[in-house]
Amino acid sequence: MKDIREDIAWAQINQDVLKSMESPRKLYWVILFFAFAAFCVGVGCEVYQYQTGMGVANKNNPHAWGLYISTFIFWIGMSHSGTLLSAILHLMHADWRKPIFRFAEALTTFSLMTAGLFVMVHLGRLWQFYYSVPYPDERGLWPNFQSPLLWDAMAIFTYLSSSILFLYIGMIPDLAICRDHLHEGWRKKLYTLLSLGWEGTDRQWRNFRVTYLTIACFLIPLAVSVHSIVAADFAMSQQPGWHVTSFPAYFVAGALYSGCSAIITLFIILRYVFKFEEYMTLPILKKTVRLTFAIAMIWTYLNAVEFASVWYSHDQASKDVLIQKVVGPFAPFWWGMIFCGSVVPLMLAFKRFQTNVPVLFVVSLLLNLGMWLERWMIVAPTFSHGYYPWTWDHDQWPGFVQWGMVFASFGWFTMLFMGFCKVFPSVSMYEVKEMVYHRKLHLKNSETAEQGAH
Amino acid sequence: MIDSGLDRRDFLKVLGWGGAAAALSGCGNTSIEDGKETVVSYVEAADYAIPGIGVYYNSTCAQCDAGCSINGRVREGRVLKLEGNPASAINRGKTCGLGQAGVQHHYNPDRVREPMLRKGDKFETITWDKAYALIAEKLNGAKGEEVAFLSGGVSGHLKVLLGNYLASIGCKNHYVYEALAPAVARAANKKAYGIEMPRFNINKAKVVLSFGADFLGSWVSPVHFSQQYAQFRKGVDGQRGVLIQVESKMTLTGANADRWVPVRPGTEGILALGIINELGMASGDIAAAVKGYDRIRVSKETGVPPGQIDKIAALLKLRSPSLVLAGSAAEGYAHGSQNAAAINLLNHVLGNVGKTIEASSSVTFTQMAPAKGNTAALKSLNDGLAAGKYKVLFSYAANPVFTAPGALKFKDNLAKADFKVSFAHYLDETALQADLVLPLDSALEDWNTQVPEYMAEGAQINIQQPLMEKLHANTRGMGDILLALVKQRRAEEYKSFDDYYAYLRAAMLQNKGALGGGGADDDTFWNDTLTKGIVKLAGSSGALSGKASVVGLTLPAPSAADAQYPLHLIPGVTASLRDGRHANQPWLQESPDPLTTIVWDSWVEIHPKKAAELGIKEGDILEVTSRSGSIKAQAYLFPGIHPDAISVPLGRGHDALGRYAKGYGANPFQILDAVFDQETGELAMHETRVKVSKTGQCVIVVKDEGSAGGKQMGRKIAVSMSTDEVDLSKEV
Amino acid sequence: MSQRHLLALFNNFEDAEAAIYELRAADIKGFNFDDLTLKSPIEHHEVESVLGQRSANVQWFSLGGSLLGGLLGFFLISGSQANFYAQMKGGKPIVPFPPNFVLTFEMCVLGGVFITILGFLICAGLPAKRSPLYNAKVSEDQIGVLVKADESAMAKIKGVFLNHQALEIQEEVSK
Amino acid sequence: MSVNNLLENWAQFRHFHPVDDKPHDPYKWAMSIDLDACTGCNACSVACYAENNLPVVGKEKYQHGHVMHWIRIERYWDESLGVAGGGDFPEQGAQFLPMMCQQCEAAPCETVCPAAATNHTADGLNSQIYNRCVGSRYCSANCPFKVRYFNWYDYPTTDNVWPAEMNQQLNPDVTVRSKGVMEKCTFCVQRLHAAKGTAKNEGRLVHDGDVQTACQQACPTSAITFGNLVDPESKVHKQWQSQQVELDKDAQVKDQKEGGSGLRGYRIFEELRPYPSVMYLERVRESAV
Repeated sequence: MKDIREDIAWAQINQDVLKSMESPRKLYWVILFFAFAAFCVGVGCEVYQYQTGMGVANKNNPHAWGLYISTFIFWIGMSHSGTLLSAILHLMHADWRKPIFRFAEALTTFSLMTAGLFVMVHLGRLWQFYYSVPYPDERGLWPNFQSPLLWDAMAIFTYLSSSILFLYIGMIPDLAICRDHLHEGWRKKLYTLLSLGWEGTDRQWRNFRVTYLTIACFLIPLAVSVHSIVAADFAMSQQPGWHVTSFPAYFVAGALYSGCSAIITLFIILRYVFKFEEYMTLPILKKTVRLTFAIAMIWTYLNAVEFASVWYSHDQASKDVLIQKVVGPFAPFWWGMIFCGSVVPLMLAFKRFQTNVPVLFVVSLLLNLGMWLERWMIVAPTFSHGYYPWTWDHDQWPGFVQWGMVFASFGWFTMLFMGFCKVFPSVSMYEVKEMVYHRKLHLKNSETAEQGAH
Repeated sequence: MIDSGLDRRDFLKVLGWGGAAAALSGCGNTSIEDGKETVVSYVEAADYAIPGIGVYYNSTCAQCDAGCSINGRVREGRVLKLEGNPASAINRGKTCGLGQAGVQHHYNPDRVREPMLRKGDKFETITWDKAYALIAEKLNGAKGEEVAFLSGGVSGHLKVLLGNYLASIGCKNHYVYEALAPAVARAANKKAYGIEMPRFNINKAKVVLSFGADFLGSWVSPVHFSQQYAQFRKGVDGQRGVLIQVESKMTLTGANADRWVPVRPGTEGILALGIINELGMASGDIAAAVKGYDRIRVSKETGVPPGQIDKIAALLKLRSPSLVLAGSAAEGYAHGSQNAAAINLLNHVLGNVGKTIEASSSVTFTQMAPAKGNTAALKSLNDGLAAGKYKVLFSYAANPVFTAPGALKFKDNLAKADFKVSFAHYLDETALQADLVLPLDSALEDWNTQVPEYMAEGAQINIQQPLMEKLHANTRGMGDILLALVKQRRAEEYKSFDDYYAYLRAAMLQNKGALGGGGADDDTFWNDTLTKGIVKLAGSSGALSGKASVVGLTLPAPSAADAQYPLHLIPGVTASLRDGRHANQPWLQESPDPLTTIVWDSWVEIHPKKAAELGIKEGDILEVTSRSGSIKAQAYLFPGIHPDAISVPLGRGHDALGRYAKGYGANPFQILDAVFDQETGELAMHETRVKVSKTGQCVIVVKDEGSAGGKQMGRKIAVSMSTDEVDLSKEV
Repeated sequence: MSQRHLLALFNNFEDAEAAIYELRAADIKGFNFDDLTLKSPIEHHEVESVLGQRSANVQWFSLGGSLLGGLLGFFLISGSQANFYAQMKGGKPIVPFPPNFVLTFEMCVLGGVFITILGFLICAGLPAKRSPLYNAKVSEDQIGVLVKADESAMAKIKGVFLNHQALEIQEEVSK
Repeated sequence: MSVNNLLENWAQFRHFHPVDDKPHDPYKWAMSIDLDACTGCNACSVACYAENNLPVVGKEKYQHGHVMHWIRIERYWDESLGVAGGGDFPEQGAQFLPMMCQQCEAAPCETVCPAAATNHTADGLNSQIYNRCVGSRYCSANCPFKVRYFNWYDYPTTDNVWPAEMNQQLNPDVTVRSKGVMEKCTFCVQRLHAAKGTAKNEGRLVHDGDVQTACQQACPTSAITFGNLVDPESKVHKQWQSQQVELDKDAQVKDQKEGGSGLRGYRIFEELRPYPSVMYLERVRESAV
């Protein structure tokens, strides 16, 4: 099977994609509605928490962070998919990424926005969040640049703004298509504005290519640094179970992993909702699945490395935390993480599952669950079982406000993401055209070569 | 400022007049925000009230009877914090947690604020004049012997005035009741040493062998003993003092012992005699009396291994002087006095009397000497009430409805008195049963003198003075009330005293020569006395007169197992809650019990082995049933308790008192059997037998201890070394 | 002499390429080859072989931007650390290197990306006014060749386009 | 200006503390706690509530771990108790440990605060600036002793925390903290300020004994000693010196001695290099019984 049909007409591509922006299946609205409802739950929780205090989330001393930070890492991790597909695979000339990188980039942008929300939700004094923004206040105070949280803020700001720019720049030719082919109305005005007068001239294309490549080059180390810094939030601290050298690599692998599985999930949803069967083809899904499988195995390996290095370290406190994860009150979740993260992906190794959409949908959801559990299992056990035995606390579990907020974050993300897919082309038209064009050229060349051989 | 033409004086005036204008336009007090705050003009503030600067006043802590002197920090007319007064020989500038919480007694939101008269099931507010008239009326209708006055321990001029008042109404029934007083010890000490409360020099002892005396927690004068204990640990001649604690339930003192010896409940006396026998230092009839107590028998009866008895005896022999203390845990039995006698005998045998046990000074004015509370008084009162002897009952500083053993049915008997007057800080369980409730000033706004029962060095009279203005307009000092009442009968004698302050001042000045103010003029002496907060007296030092004697010393065999109620109930006395009168002070509720770290609730201490046997785990709600009733509380697995015993702390389980006390925990007083010490008639608090059963409910125990329990997981947090590894002489 | 625009649309890139080759070879008077612009729905970098190396200078912006960002980052952070109360934290130096390097790196990337985008806009001449001749087909599936030439050359150029199966030729209305 | 400042004072900005830095001068507040004297009576903790306006959170919030005791008394049993081969009874009693902020010289909490709300002061305290705190709780997460307490609720407005009258007891020298900020033991910094002010007015330094922390003042056994570690006349200095515990070491020389040094002084988690300012003196138990 082919990634994409070479004989697909370019006008057809325009038409199909533009149609997605106007008339998706009904399911789209159902999803949007439920996403909004979930988001409202979170707004309610936040209002309650903001008014009453963080205590309502059932956090305490020592459980100072809980699900907010776990879910924050989860969303940050998910954002790495976009960079992987658009930047890394772009540099590697893997052209099968072309129909799916746009939504992957959107995934990056919106999951970062969701993650950013958790930073805010987490703050005890949200109304003073600007104290950690780097500007000198009226007394000449700056934030503390030594804090990994500040690096986080800086890295996420850089990553978010770069991702948005990357997404936008990559979309300009498509915006021009929208401008040219959509009916009059506010959207046309919007696209006219956003497409910056793009006409596809050779000069524009030439600079576009260089720019796109350069930003891709910036984005790759940036993405790695972002999740390394999130890992540094933990690794730079002194706590048992966190102070682990392999954390940055482990986090980055986990990030790519969760990003890939999220792509599979969204791939399947978008394919159905926007009728993209022609572009988001099963062979592309298969490639994504194989990539996911490979990353899952890397993650499993790094997980094992982390456990082994703790186990052989003579650091009794860290060992205790590990034992606590395996057999303590967190054991069901920890084993759930191992099952979802390391066992379930083994299914992806079987060819017959690699293109089985229902199975993949379920598997990708399980992988995501596993990755969420992974983040929780990084954060919570160290709090419950830290250096100081007197303050060990195995009885404190996240309250409904925390769960509500986690639930709502999925709603918020889905809302933004689905909104984006309706307003902007979620399949890159010009890149699909390029793909089709190059495939055709390639086909022609090989046919010529074959004839020559005869 | 200058531009606007407003100078500083005008500015202050504006502030002052602002308040005044509001007062003129409104009515009564100057108030803003619907009376939430009062504008006080500092322009006319008293000299000492400098905004931002704290002033300190000496007074006396009234949270327990130990008589610690305190030093209150007052700022802007509000008392903020209590510290110890360094000049006092009793506490030398130190305080306990209970004492610290004194301010919460004063500022307590649940204090009674108005005199209240019962109308059916409810109280209604009346005026003081009406209240006094009502008392006079009721007393006119009753003969002297039909009136009873129940009080806690009182001393000083309040006691004098109370005595005079009772005499004026012909009442001879003054019951001085303290639920947790060392009354058996007093009697036993009197017999053994000739003095009820001799001076115990813990700091001079090289070994302290304590039979259930929680002198660091709640026994007699804990702050004083704690300081002695610190010196004792530093050691005499560089030799660190050794503390051995024998008891069935670990107390705070037991937790600090070098060796904590769990003993079968009630066999403390047997162990004491066994040690005397093992020492082999006694002669004559003592030797003969203890002869039968060989180590094997004693070990069998007490459950203490023979080797342990050997070691204790050897140590006592080796290191002298030592000090043996008999505490309430050893005395709370029907044979409590016998136990105490056996234990005190040990001091004689070891030759400690006169060295670590010395005669104490006492105040020569016997009229002011403390009226010592006990539980025998409760029994007499209860009997009288049951017989319907009393028409009028006054109660002050005692809450017998809460603290009387359930078996006495005190609440029912109380109802037989026609007219009950309660002088109360809170609407406690007893006040709720009263017909007339009269609100008292807190100890931080009242005048008094206090004579401590346990004199640390020389004799002293403590001065209690107001640290700030009254918080509530309609509360009265107990002295003022008594003065008003006594004036009803003897107006002529007391007419020159407008209030209790005047009475007190006159009384002190009258005798200033004896109080060390010989040469000074009245005002100087008075101000000096108030400044110091303590009057140190020459006092009289009685001689120790008791002799070692075994006459009448017979110890019963250890009690047989009770099939129906197999466990001993040990009512736990905690340092902060004691008999529960201060349970409405939130700091005390939230201050973890030192041993279990539990807060805000009661618990049942049970040994882990026993718990395993009964299938009990931490947090199970247990029903503890005695012959007299049952209570429910959460289980806490506690290694520091004899497996044959359980312990439930006293002080919680109020169904009145206030928002911080009501509904928290269970009250073990309710299930105590009415068993009394055969000699003194004191309530034998440890004689109650119980059984426990699981109710099936389970809760998370609210405590400070984390999920690791009391384990350090080898992390070297609280480190310990033994005496042979340490060289204390190098220390500063 | 007045110049006019002319836009030819081709069905595929080969036709357009051939037309451009011919235009270059023809050396028509009044037509400068540099005034020829190719408009396409996708990028055809093969076009460079016809149009010649036209410069793309965005990467220099990237270099400058990241250097600027990095330097700004380091000195902003170190300077603020030194000027702010100078209270120690955690026993680490007032100006600690590891955190500052991390932030310098982030600033370096931030500066790089932002200035690259700026460079792109400058180099690509965006945002641009719409050129006088444009056809929506160019963003769909056809290749457009836009030339600017003297009126005199128009006919010749048109001829070349028509030779190469131009689907449509639009001419600027004369002024 | 800032680059100039940076370059001119470069060496000063690159000092590590306390290992290659000069000690605090003229003040370095430190403590020593004698665990052999501590009886676990909790007076210090209640005194701290009284002095520092600590809220009483009530039973329900206590259960959820929201208690605010800046100084807590921990009660440990012997490790052998109740395990196979160990005894059934705590024959050596319990072991009590008062734990409060250790005012680390190289505090792990300080580096991680994003808002710079916690800093090392010139007199050697680990300060917490309530109104700068944004409530990220990273400091608490990174504290090995877990002695930082977060305001999970707005206690001043919570029912029955400081009801009418009770609020009159609040110490005006100490801020009442609102929800969302971190707090912890300050070594009674308000008392230190007052003492320093008085001393300055009199043109001298604070003498030993001029100032006591609330816990120290209450402690019935005087187990807590507090003072200026760089003042050779202070008791705390003498104690640290006689115990051979050095502030800037992560392992004490005396502990390398074979057979033990016979000294009791130690600091908790010294090996994590926070350089705590609180020295504990080991509990002693008699070997003869």
